[in-house]
Amino acid sequence: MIIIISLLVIIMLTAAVSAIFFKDLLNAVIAACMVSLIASVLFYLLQAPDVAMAEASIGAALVAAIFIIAISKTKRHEE
Amino acid sequence: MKKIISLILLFIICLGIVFCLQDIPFGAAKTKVGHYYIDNGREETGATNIVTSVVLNYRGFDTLGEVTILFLAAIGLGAVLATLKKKGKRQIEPASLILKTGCRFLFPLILLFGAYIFIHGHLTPGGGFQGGAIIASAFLLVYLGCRERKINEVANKITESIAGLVFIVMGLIGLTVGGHYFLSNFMPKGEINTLFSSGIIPIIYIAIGFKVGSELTGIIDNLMEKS
Amino acid sequence: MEFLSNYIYYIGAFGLIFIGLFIILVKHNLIKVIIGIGILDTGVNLFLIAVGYISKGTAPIFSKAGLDANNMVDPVPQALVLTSIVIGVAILALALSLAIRLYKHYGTLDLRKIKEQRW
Amino acid sequence: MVNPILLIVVPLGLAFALPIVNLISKKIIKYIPVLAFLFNLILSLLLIPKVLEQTIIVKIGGFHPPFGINLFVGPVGILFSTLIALAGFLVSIYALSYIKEGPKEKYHILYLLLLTGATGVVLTGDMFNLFVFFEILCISSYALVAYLGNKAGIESSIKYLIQGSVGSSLLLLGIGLLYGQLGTLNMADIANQINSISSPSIFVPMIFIITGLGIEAAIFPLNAWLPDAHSSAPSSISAILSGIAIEVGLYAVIRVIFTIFNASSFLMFFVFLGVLTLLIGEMSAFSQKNIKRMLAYSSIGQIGLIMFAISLNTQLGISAGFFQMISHTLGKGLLFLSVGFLIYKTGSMKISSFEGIGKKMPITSLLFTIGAFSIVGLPPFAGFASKFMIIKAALTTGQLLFTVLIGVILLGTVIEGAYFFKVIQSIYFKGTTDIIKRDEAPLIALISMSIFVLLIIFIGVYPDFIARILNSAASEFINRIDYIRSVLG
Repeated sequence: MIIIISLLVIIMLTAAVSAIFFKDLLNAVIAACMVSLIASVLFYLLQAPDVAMAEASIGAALVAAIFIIAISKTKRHEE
Repeated sequence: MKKIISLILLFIICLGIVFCLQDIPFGAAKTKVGHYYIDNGREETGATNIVTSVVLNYRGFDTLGEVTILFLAAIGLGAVLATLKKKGKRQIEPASLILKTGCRFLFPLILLFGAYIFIHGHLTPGGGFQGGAIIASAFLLVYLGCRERKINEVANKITESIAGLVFIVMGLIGLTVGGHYFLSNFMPKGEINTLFSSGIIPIIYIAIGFKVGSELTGIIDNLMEKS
Repeated sequence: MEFLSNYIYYIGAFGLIFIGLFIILVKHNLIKVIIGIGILDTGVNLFLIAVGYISKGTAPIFSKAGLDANNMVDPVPQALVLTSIVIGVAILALALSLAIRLYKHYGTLDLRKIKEQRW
Repeated sequence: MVNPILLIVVPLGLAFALPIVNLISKKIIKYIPVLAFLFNLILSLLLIPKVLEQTIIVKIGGFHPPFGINLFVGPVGILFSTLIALAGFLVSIYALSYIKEGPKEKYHILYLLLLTGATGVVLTGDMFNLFVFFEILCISSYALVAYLGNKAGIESSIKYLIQGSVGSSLLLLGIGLLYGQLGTLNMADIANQINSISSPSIFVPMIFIITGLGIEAAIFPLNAWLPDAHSSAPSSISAILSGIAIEVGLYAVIRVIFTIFNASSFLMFFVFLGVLTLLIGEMSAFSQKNIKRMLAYSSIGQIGLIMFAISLNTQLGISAGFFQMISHTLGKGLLFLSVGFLIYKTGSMKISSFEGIGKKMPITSLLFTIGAFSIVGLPPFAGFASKFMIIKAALTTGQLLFTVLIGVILLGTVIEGAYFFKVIQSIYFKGTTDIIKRDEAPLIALISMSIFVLLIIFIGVYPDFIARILNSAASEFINRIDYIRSVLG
C-alpha cells in the first residue's frame, strides 16, 4: 500500500514540477489538473470521501474548464 | 538571481515547517473537538455523516461565509467583465447530430446525479457543494455540446438569490423559535439514517446545491459569453 | 519504509506548497502564476487533511452498524478543506477574469511588460 | 430582541436579495446599502451601553465554545462595528451621487459584502471563521479595485490578488499547524492552551498567521500592493479601503499577537516595524505627483503610527492607538471622498492640475483642507487629540527609546504637513485669479462629507466623549485572562 501511495505522490509532484516547465499553457493546465486529481485520490485514501468528491468535481473538472476558457480567450503559449 | 533568492526564502520557510511538524505526528489520535463531534454528532444533529453535521451545524456559520464567497466571486467576475467592449457576435458552428443527441441524453442524467448527491448529503459522502458542482458541469456540457443553446440568465439569478435567502431565513427562524440561536437546528431530528432526518440540514444543503450550481453556471456563462 | 509511511503525505503536501510558491515568485506569465496559486491551495488542503488522519482510521460516516467511533478520522479538517476548496475556486475564477481583461488591454500576459503602475 | 448576529446577517441577506430587487426596479438598489448600514449603526449604538457593562458571547447554533463558533462582542468589537457602520453609512450616501457608471447593482452588492466581511472579522471569536470573513473582505476588495475596468485598475487588482491569495494560503497553513498542535479553532481555547506547547513550534504558525494578516494590514515589507490598489479604485471605495480595510487587518494582527499568542516580547520588534512603516510611508507620499497615491502612502504612514502606539503595550498606548484609528478613518475617509469630486471635475489625478480649484469648488476644497489638517494633527480636529494622546502614552512609559522614537514620529508628522501643505497651496494660492463659475459637488455628497467634518471637530474638541469605550477596549487587549474566561466560562 505504502508503495502505491509513494508512487502517487511522486507522480503528483512530477506533474506539479512539469507545470513549471511547459511552455504551452494548455499542457501546464492539464498538469495542474492532474495534481488535483491525484490529490483527490489521496484525500480518499486519507478517509475523506467528501473532500475527495469536492476536489474531483470542483478542483479537477470545473477549474480545468475555467482555465481552458480563459486560455482560449487569451494566448496559448508562454513567451 | 531572483530564482536563487526565492529558493533560499522557500528553504527557510520549509525548514520552519519541518521544525514545527515534529509536534504534529502523522496518524496520531484525534483531538478533543473532533472527538466530541464524533461522539455526540448523531444525537445532537441527527446526521450520520459527521462531516455534514460539522459543516452545516457546528460550523454552519463558516458555510454561510463560504457560500457568500462563491456569490462574491460570481458577482465580482460579472463586474470585471461587464465593462468589456464586446466584439460583435461570434460565429457559432452548429454541433453535429451525435453530439447534440448525446448531450440531450446525458444532461438530465447528470442533473439527477447532482440532485441525488446533495439530497443525500447527511447520509452519504457528498453534499451541496459537490452536487452543485456536478450540476454546473451538466450546464458546461450543454455549452460545449449544443452551442446555440443559452441558459436563462434571469432564472439563474433568481435561483441564486432565493437559495441564498433560504439559508439566511432558516438561520433567522432558528433565532426566533427554539433555542434563540442563529442557525440552531430547530426542526425535529427524525429517525437517524433515513432521508427525512436531521432537521434543517437537508433543507440547507438543497439550498446550497441550487446556489452553488447556479453560481458556477453563472461564472462559466459569464466567461464564455461576456468576453 | 517507516519514514515513508510516516511522512509521505507531508512530503507531498509541502512539495506542492513549495512548488506553488516557487511558481508564484519566479514565473512571469500570469496564467502560470494563477496555476501556481491553485497548486499552493491544493498543497495546503492536502496538509490539513493529513493532520486529521489517524492510522487505520475509517471515514467519519456512520454508514453501517458496527463502526467504531474511536477509530474515525477527525471530521474538522475535512469541513475546513471543503470550505477552502470553494474559496480556492472563487479566487481562481476572479483571477482568470482579470487575466482576460488584462490581455484585452495590453495584448500580453507577461507581467514584466505590464508596467502602467510601478511594480 | 437585540442580537449582535444581526450586524452580519442583515447586510448579508440584503446582498443576497439585491439581484432580485434589481430585476424589479433598478432605481431603489442604491438606497439599500444606506438602509443596511443605518440599521447597523443604530443597532451598534444600542449595543454599546450593554457591551460596556458585560461582553456578549453569541453562540451560533447553540453550541458551547469551543465546539461551536461564537461571536465575541466586546468593547473592541463594538467599537469597530460602530466605526464600520458609520463609515459605511456615510460613504453609501456619498455613493448615491458618485457612482454613475459601470454595473451599479454589482457595485452595491460588493460594497455591502466588503463591509459585512469587515464586521465579521472584528466580531468573530473563531480562527477559521476569521479566515472566512477575511476572504470575503479581500475578494470583494479585489473586485472593487477593478470596478472601473481601466488599465490601472485591472493591473493593481491583479497585483493585489496575487499577494493577497498567497497571504491567505499562508494564513490557512498557519491555522492548520495550530490545529494540528492544539486540536481546537476557538480563539479563547487556543489562547488558553498556548502555554502548554513549546515556544519554537508555536513560533512558526505565528509567523505564518501574522504574515498572512499583515498583507491586508499593509505592514512595511508587505505593502507593495497598497498604493496602486487604493489609488485606482473608485474614490468611495478608496475611502473604505483606507479607512476600514487596512485597520481591520491591523486589528486582526494585534488580536492574534495580544490575545492568542500573548507574544509581548514580539511587540518590541513591532515598535521598530511601526516606525519604519511610518517613515517609509510618509517619505514616499512626499515624492508623489498623483494625489490618490499620495493619500494611499499617507495611509501606510498612519498604519505605522497606530502600530507604534499599540506596541507600547500600555493601557494608554493601546487606547491612543484605537483613537488614532478612529481619527484616521474619519480624516482619510473625508480626504478621499472630497478628492473624488475634485478629480471628477478636473479630470486628472495630478496635484498640479488642482491649481485654482479652490475658487471653482470652494466647499469641497474647504472639506479637503479640514481633512488634511486633521490627518496632520492640527487642533481642534480629531487628529490632534489622537496624536497628542500617542505622544503622552510614549512619554509616560518613561523609557529613553520611546522618547527618541517620538522624535522620529514628529519628523514624520512634519513631512506629512509638508506634502499636505503643498496640495493646499496649489488649491488655493496658485492658478488664475479670475472669478470662475462655481461648479460644486452634488448636495448629497456635500452633506455626507459635512457629517464627517462635524464628527472630526466634535471628537477633536471632546475627546472624553469616547474615552470610556477606548479604555475598555484597551483593557480587553491587556487582560487576556478575562477574554478566555468570558468565552469558556
